[in-house]
Amino acid sequence: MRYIPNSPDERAALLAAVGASSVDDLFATVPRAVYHREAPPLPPPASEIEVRRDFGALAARDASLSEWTSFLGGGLYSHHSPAFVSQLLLRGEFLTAYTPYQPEVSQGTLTAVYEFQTHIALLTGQDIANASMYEGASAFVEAVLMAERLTKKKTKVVVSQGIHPEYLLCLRTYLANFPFTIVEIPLGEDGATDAAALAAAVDDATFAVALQSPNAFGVVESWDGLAAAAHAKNALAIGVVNEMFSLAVLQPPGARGVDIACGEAASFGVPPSFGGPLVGFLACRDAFKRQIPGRLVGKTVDADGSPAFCLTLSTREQHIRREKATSNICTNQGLFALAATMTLSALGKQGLRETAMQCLAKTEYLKAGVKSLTGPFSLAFSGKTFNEFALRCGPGVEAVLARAEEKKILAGVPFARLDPLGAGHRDLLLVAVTERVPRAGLDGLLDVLRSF
Amino acid sequence: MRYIPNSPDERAALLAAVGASSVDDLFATVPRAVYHREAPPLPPPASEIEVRRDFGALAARDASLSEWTSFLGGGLYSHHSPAFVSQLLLRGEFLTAYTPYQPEVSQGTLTAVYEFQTHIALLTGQDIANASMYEGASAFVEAVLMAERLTKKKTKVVVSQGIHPEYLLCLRTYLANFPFTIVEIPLGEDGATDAAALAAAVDDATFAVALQSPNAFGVVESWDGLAAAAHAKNALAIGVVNEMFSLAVLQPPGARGVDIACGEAASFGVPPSFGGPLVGFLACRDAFKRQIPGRLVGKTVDADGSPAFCLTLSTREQHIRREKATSNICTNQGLFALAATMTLSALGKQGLRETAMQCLAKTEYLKAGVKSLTGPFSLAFSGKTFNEFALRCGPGVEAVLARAEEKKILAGVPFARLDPLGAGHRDLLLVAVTERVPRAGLDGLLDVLRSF
Amino acid sequence: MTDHGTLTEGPLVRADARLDRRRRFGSLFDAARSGRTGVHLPTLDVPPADPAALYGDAHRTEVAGEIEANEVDVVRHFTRLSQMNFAIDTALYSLGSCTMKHNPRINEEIARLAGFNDTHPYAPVHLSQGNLELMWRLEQALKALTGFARVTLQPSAGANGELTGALMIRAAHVKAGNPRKNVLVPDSAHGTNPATAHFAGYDVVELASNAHGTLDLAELASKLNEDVAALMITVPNTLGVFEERILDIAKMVHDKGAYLYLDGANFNAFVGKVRPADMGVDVMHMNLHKTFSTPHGGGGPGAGPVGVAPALVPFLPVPTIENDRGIFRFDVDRPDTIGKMRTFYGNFGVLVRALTYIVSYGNRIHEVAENAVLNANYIRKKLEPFYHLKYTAPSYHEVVFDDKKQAALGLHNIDVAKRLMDFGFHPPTMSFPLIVPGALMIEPTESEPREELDAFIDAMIAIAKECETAPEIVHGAPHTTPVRRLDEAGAAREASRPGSFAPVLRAPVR
Amino acid sequence: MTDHGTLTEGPLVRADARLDRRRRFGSLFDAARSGRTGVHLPTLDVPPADPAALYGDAHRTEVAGEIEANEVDVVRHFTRLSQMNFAIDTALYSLGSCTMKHNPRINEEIARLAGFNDTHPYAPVHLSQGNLELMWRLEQALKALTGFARVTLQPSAGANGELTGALMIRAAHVKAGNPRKNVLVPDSAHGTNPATAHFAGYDVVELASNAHGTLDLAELASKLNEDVAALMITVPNTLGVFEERILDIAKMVHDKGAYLYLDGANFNAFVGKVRPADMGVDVMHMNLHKTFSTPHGGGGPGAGPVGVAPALVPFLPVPTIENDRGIFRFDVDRPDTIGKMRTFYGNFGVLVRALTYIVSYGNRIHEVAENAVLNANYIRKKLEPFYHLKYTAPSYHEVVFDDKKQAALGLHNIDVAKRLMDFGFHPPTMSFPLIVPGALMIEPTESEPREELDAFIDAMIAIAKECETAPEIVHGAPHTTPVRRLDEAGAAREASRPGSFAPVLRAPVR
Ligand SMILES: Cc1ncc(COP(=O)(O)O)c(C=O)c1O
Ligand SMILES: Cc1ncc(COP(=O)(O)O)c(C=O)c1O
Repeated sequence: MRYIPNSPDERAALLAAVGASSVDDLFATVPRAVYHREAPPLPPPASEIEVRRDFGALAARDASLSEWTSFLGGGLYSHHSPAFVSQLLLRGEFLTAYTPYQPEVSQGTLTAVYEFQTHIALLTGQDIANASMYEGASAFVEAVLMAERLTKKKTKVVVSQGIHPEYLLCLRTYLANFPFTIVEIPLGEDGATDAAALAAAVDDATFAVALQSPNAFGVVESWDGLAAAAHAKNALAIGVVNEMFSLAVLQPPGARGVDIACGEAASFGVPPSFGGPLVGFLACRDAFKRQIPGRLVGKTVDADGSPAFCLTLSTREQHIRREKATSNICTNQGLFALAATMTLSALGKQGLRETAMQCLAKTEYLKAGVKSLTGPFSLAFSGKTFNEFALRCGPGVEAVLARAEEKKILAGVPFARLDPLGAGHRDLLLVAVTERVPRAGLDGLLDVLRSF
Repeated sequence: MRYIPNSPDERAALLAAVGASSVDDLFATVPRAVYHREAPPLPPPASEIEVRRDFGALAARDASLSEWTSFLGGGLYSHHSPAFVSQLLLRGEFLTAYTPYQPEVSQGTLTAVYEFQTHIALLTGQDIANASMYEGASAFVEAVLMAERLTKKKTKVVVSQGIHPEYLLCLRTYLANFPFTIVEIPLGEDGATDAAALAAAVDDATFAVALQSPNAFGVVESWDGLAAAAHAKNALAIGVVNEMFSLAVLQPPGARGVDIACGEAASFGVPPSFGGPLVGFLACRDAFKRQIPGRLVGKTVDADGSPAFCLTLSTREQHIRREKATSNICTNQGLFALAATMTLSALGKQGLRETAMQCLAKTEYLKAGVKSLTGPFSLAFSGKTFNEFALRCGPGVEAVLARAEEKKILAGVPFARLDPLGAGHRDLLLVAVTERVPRAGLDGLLDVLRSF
Repeated sequence: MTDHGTLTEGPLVRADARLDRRRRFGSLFDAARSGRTGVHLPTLDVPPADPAALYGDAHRTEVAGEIEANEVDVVRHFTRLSQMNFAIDTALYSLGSCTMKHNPRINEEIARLAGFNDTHPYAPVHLSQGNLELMWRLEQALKALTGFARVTLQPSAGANGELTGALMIRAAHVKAGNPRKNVLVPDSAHGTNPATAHFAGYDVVELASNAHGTLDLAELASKLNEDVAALMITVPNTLGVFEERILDIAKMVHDKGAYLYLDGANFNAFVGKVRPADMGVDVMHMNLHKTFSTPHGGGGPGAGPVGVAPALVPFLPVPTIENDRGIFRFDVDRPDTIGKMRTFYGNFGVLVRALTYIVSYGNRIHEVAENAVLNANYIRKKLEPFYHLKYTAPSYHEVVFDDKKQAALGLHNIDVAKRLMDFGFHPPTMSFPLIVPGALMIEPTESEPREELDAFIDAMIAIAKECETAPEIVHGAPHTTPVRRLDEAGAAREASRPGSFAPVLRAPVR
Repeated sequence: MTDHGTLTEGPLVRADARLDRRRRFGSLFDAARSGRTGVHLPTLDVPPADPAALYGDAHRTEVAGEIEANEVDVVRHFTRLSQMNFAIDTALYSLGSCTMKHNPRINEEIARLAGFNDTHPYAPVHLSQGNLELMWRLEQALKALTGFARVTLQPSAGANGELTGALMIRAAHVKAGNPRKNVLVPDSAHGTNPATAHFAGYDVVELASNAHGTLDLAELASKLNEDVAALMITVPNTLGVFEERILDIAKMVHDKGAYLYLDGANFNAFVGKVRPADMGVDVMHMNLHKTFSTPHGGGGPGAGPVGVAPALVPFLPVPTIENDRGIFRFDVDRPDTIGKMRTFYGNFGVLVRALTYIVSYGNRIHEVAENAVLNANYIRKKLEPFYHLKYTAPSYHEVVFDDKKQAALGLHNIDVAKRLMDFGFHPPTMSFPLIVPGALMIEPTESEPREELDAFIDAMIAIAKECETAPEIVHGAPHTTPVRRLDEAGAAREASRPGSFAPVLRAPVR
C-alpha cells in the first residue's frame, strides 16, 4: 500500500512474530458492535497521476494571485516570497521534524525559532516574543487573556472597532464563558478610533485596552493614545498589527508604551493559501514572560559549554501545568514561522525598508489617482494609511469588482467580507497595494474606476 | 549585488587587505585595448518579481504536456515522474555538489551513481554501465568509437536506418574526421531492419553493427539477428534503446548477445524540458571496461574497512590520459542520472513491469482503433511495437496535427521533425502512448482521426 | 535483529568546534555583516513617498538590529541549520502520541499548486470554487470515516479543535438552560485536555485510571452528575490501550445529560476500522498532522477538524461550506453558532494535504490503522525482555515502556533517550502519560518498514546492554550530535531571571 | 581570522557504525525487501495486453535483481545519501577550475515552470515560441558578453563545446582545402583540451609554459606552422594567470592561418570586463554551469555554448534559432553545417537557468568577475605565508598553491585536502595543472562572503600548523566524515580485474 512499506508477506512475518494469527486479533478489545471488517465507504485509492489531474482541475477553478492583478488585503497581504523559501521549506529535516523537545537533535529548528523571536521583538519594539501563535485572531485573544492574568481580578476589556472584525468575533467566541465585558469603541470621521471615547471607556475594572494599526480600514492609529488611555487606569495596552511591513516605516508599539503586541506575520513570505496556515505572533515586555502563551526558545550551553538552544520556561505550558497553563496551545505554526524567518533574514534591514517604501509609494500613487477622479468614488476616511485604504463606491462594491474582473483585476475586498454578520460599511471596498503590483496594475484599476 | 554577498564596504576592506587601490589594479595584466571599464551592454538587473513575470509570460506561450493530451515521442517519452523526485533533487547537497572527486565527502552522490550503474546494467542485461553520458545520440557515437578501439584497425560501421535519424546525424558529425565508413541498412516492409541486407553489409573491415529497438518507427527489432550478423565477422554488436520501459517486457540486448547497449534513459522520471538535460547511458560486457568512456564508480573500503564508493578506473579519462583518453567527457548528466535512479528505485521491479504493461495495452488499444477506422489512415508498418507506432496520414500530417490541436491534443511527431534534412516518410506521424494518457485521451485522438 | 559484539567505536579527532564549518555557527544575528541584503525589488515605478513628512514623529527610519545578509548567507544558514535536525525523513521518529508517519511528497506538490497556494481568502467566491469544493469534499470524507453529522475544518490544531468542541458543548448546555460546571478528564490525559476545559470555562475533575490503565467505571460513576458537562477521553488512551467499555461509558455519560468528547489524537489506531460516532462519541477532533500525514514542520502547522453528532450541529463555528448542486458557498447564517475560532476558514494548506492523503488511500485507509497497530506490537514484543512495561493490556498504535530496570542501574529514561540519538533515532516521548513515571512512549506508525523497526529495536537493545556494561557512556550521551546534552534547567533559571531577555530569549541589538 | 589554541577536540563515542542509522547503510540494492513498490498507477482502463503472445520468445517477464521498495524507503534513502555530501550550499567549495559559485534558487523555480520543464522538443514550433524566444535571447546575451558573431547553445557541456569548436575549425580548414594536422595545447591545459583535439582528428602538440606559467612565445613561434589548425588556450590559464600577450598570440596564430580557440572555463574571471572576440579569439566555449551559475548536480548536467567569429558561422551545428520579426523558428538549411552534436537543441533546462542568472545581473554582471578575482587574491594574500606558490604572477579567479612546505614534513596535498574535510570545507583541486606538482588549486568565486573566506583561511592555516605539530592527525584525516580515507588504488586494482564487475562496479543480482 501507498505509504505502508511492508508487503503482505512482510506483514505476515511481523504478525507471526507478535504471535497473532490475523490482524483482527490485534483489535480484539474493540467492542464487536462497532468494529468494521469491511472497507470504509470511500472510492478506491487514487494514483499520483489521478491526484494531479483531479486536484489540478480543482485548483484551476480558483483565481491565483500570480495570474491576476490583486488588490486584496483585509488582514492578509500578498508580498513577494523569495524563491529560495519554498524550496528550503521542502527540506525533510525541517518539514518532517516536530516540536524540538530534544534539543540535541533539533538545533536547526531551535536556532530558527530563536531568530523568529528576535525578528518579532525587533519589529514590534518589544523585549520578547514567543515561537508563534496559530494566526492573528487567536494571538489577539491570547493577548487579552494574558493581560487579564497579569492584572488580577479585573473584568473589562476595551477594544477599538478598528480591529479586524474577525478578530473581534473570535474574542467574543473565546470569551463567551468568562465573566468579562467587552466594550467596543467606534471610529471617528478620520477612520481612527475615537480617542475621547476610548479614554472615557477605560475604568478601574478594565484590564486591557486594544487597538489595531493600521486598522481594519487601513488607517494608522496612535499607539501613544492607546498606552496613555490604558495606563491611566492600570490596564495593559495591547497593540494589534497584521501588516508587519508597516513597522518598517511606523514606530512600533513597544517603543510607544504598548505592553503586548500581537497579530499576524504572514506578510513575510508566507503564501496566502486561502487564509491558512498563517503565522500569529505575540510579543511583550520581559516582565510578563511567565504569563506568555505558547513555546519559547532560550539560549543556554551544552555539556561542553558550547552555546545551544532549547525550549524553556515550559512550566507555563499545558504539558506540565495542565489546567493552570497559560494556554492550551501545543502544535503551533512552526514551518511558517520558519518561512517568515527565512524571508526576514533575506529582507533584512534594507529589504524591510525598501519593501515598505514601495508599498507606501504605490498606495499614495493610487490614492492620489482616486482623489483626482471625477466619478462616484471617494476615499472613505481622511486618516493616514500605509498600504491599504477604504474606497467608498458609489456604484456599489459588487459592480466595481465585476468590472475589474473583466480586466483580470481583483479590485479589493468588500468590507462586508470581513464582517459578514455585521451591517455597516456595505459600500466600502478595501484596496491593498504591495510591491508585487507594477504601475501598470495601479493604472489599470484607476481605468476601471474611471469607466464608471 | 545579487549573489555577491560582500557589500561595497566589505569589498573595500578586502581590497585593502590585498593591497590594491582599486578593482582595476587586479586586472592590470589585461591588455588595456580590450579592457572594459564601462558596464556591459545588457539591461539593468531584473528582480525576482520581474523575472517571474517575464519568464512566466514566455513559459505561457509553450504547450505544457500537463495541460495537453500528448502523443509525442520520437525518442523522448513523457512518463510519470513521482512527486518526490523533483523535490529531492532540490536538496542542495545533491544539486550544488560536483563530480565526487573526494569520496569521503561525496558518498551520497557515489552511492547513487553505483545504483544508477546497477539499474542500467540490470535493464540492459549487461555486466556494467557507466555513470551517464550526455544523452542518447552522443552515447551512441561513443559506443561506436569504443567498438572501434576494441576491435583494432577496422574501418567500417554498419548501422540500421531504424536508428533515430538524429543519432545517425550525430554519428556522421563526430566521425567526419576519422577514416571510417558508415553504411546504412534500410528497413523492410514490416518496418524492421532488412536482416539479409544487414548480414550482407557486414564484412571483415566492419568493427561495429548497430540497431535500435524499438526503432525510430516504433518497431521492435531482433537483437539476435544483430548479434549474429556482427559476430559472424568479429564485429561488435551495438544495441540502441531510447524507450527504456520496453526492457520490462522485451528481452534486453545483453541477454541476446549484444556487446554494447547505449541510448537514452530519460523515460525514468526525467522531465522532457524541451529535449534536455536528458541522461544518456552506455553499458557493456565486463571485458570492455578499460575502454568505456566517462565516469565509473566502484565499491571499495575505507581506512576502517567499512564499505565505501569512489570513482575508479579513471586512468581511462581525460584528466589523466589526456589525448589518449577513451572520451573527452568531463561534466556528465549527474543530477538527471540521479533523477532516473530515484525514479527507478520507486518503480522497482513491480512498477517497471506495470508501467510497461500499461503503455503496451494502451498502444495496442489505439492501434486496434486505428485499424478499425474506415478513413484515410493506416499503420505504416506491420512489425510489432511497444508504445509507439507510425501512422500513415492520407490527409497529410499537418492537417491531423491541426485538427487535434483544436481538441488540446498533441497528436504525435511528424517523422520529418526527426529527420529535417532527409526527404522520406513525410506522410508519417509517430504516435507514442504512455501511462499518462487515460482512455478518454486515446478515444479523443481516434475521434479526431474519424473526423477526416 | 543483529548481534554486535562491540557497541561503540574508537575515538574520533574532530576539529575544534569553532573551526568546524558544520557545527555551532550560531544565529544569523551573531555575524558581523553589513550593507547586505537578500531581496531585490523592481526599481520603484511611481514617485517615492516621504514617510517622514507623512507620519511625522510616528515615522520609523529603520528596524535597528535587523539582519544584513545576502541570499548566499541565508541559503547556507538554513541548509546548515536543517542538517542539525533529526526528522522522519532521516529515520524512525519514535515520539509517541505524535504519529510521526511518512509525509507523502505528492501532498506537498498539490498544496503548492498556485490555484491553492496563491489564492486569497477574500477573493470572490465564484473565483474560489475549487477551494470550496476541496473543503467540502474533505468534510464528506471525514464524515464517512467518523460517522458524524458534520465536521468543521476551521480549528488550527488539535488543541484548538478541543476548544471548539468544548465551546460547542457549553453552548449546547447554555441553550438547554444550564452551562454546568465540570469536565471529567482521566489522569492519563494529554495536557491539552485539562487546559482546554479550563479555557472553555469549566473546572477539571480528574479521574484516576484503573490497574489496566483504562477508565475506572466506578470512579466515573462516582464523579458523574448533573454538574458534569462532558467527559473527555482518548481512545486508544495515551498508554495505547483501547477503552474496552467505551459503549458503557458513553451510555453512563449520556444518561447524565453530559457529552462524550473524544480526543482524536490517536485516530491512527482505528481509522477506517471504527467510526467514533458508532461508539457514542458526540464530538471529536482529528489531528490532520497525525492521522492524515500532513507534515509537523518542526512544531506545526496542524489542523484540528471537529466532528459532531446531530445535537451539536447548530453550534458549529461559521462559516460552514454548503454545496448547492455543485455551486459551493459559505454559510454564516447560523444563529446558534459559537462564532469563529480564527480568521478565515482554517489551515487550508493543511486541508489540501490531508485530502490528498485520504484519496490516495481511499477505501484501503483501514490498512493504515492495521499496520500502525501491528508495528507497535512488534516493537513491544521485541523490547519487552529489555524494558519494563507497567501496563500490560493489549497495545494499539503505541507502547509505553518505562525505565524501572535501568533506574536500578542509576540510569533514567532521559539517558536512554539521549543515547538513542547516537544511534541516529529520535527518542520516544517522556513527558507523559503522568501515570507512568520514567515513561518511554514509542509510536512507530504504519509507515515504518520492517528493517527500520529492527534497526530501532537493535539500538534500544544495545542501549539496554550498555546500561549494564558502560553506564557512563549512556549517562554522558549524546556524543555525536551537533551539541552535547544541554543544561535545560539552567536555561529555565536564566530565562526566568527578570531582565534576562537578551541574549537568553532573543538576540541583542548590536 | 581567529586564533585558536587547541585545534582538536577530545574523543567522541560513536555508536558502532552498523548500528548508527545515519551512516553506511549501503545501497538500496543491499536490503532484503520484497513485494514493495513506490509507484502506483491508475487502474488500467483499457483491455490488458498479452506480451507473451505478442513477442513470443522476445518477451521478458521481469527485470531480475531490481529494487522492491516503497516511497518511504526511497525518500529516506536519498535523504540520508544527500547528507553524506559536501556542497556549495553547505560551505565554501574550493574546487579550483570548477567555479563552484552559489546556484540561485530563482533559477530552479523558473526552470521548473511547466511551460519550460514539461514541454516536448517535437511539439509544434508555434506551440513552442516561448522556448525558442528564450534560446534566442540567451544567444543575444552571450553575443553581447563575448563579441562573437553567433553562439550555438547546442553542446551538452564544456568538453562537448570544445569538440563542437574543433569540428567547426576543421570543417573550415577542409572547406579551405586542407584540414591541417595539429592542434597546439599548452602543458597547463585541462585534460579535455588534448582529448578534444584528438577526437576532432588532430594530433596534439604540447607547448611548454614559461617561468611565469604563461605561454612561451618563442616556443609558440617554433611550433606554429601551416600544419597547425588551431591553438587552444585558456584565459586566465589554469594557474589563474592572464595571458598578458594574448593580442600578440592571436596575431601569430592568425598569421599562420590557424584559429585561436579559447577554453572559456575561466570566463568567470573576466565576464563583462573583456570580450573574448576583442582579444582575437575565433571560437570559445562557455561553461554555463560555471560562469552562469547553473548547478553542478553532483557531476552535471552542464551546457557548453560556443561563440564563433564570422568566418566560422557557416559551420555551426543545426538547427540555429532565427527571429523573423518576433516569430521564432529553427533553421536547418545551412549547407556547411558540421551537423548535430546531440539530439534536439541543447540542455534547454540549463539554458533557462543561465538566462535567468544573466538577466538577474544584467549590466552589473562585470561585478561577478571583479569579486571573483578579489576573493581569490584575498585568499592568496592570507595563505601565502603558509603554502608555497610556484608561480607568482598576479592571480585572477583562482590561486594554485602547492605542498612544497608540507612535503618537507612528509605530508602532501592530499593530506591537507582530507584534513580540510574535518573543518567542513570541500578540498581544492589537486589533479591539475600538471605543471604544479602537489597542486592545491583554490577558486573561491565571487559568491563567498568575507567571513566564509576567513573561516576557510583559518582552517587552512590551522592545518598548516597541524602539519608541524600533529602530523599524524593530518595524515590520518579525515576523521569526522561518514567514511574514512578510501583505498582508491585498491578499488582501481579490484575494478580492473577481469570478471570483477559485481559487486565492484554494480550490485549483484540477489
Ligand atoms: C493525546 C493528544 N491530545 C491532544 C494533542 C494536541 O494536539 P495539537 O498539538 O494538534 O494541538 C496532542 C498532541 O500532541 C496529543 O498527543
Ligand atoms: C579548464 C577546463 N576546461 C574544460 C573543462 C571541461 O568542461 P566540462 O566539464 O563542462 O565538460 C573544465 C571542467 O572542469 C575545465 O576546468
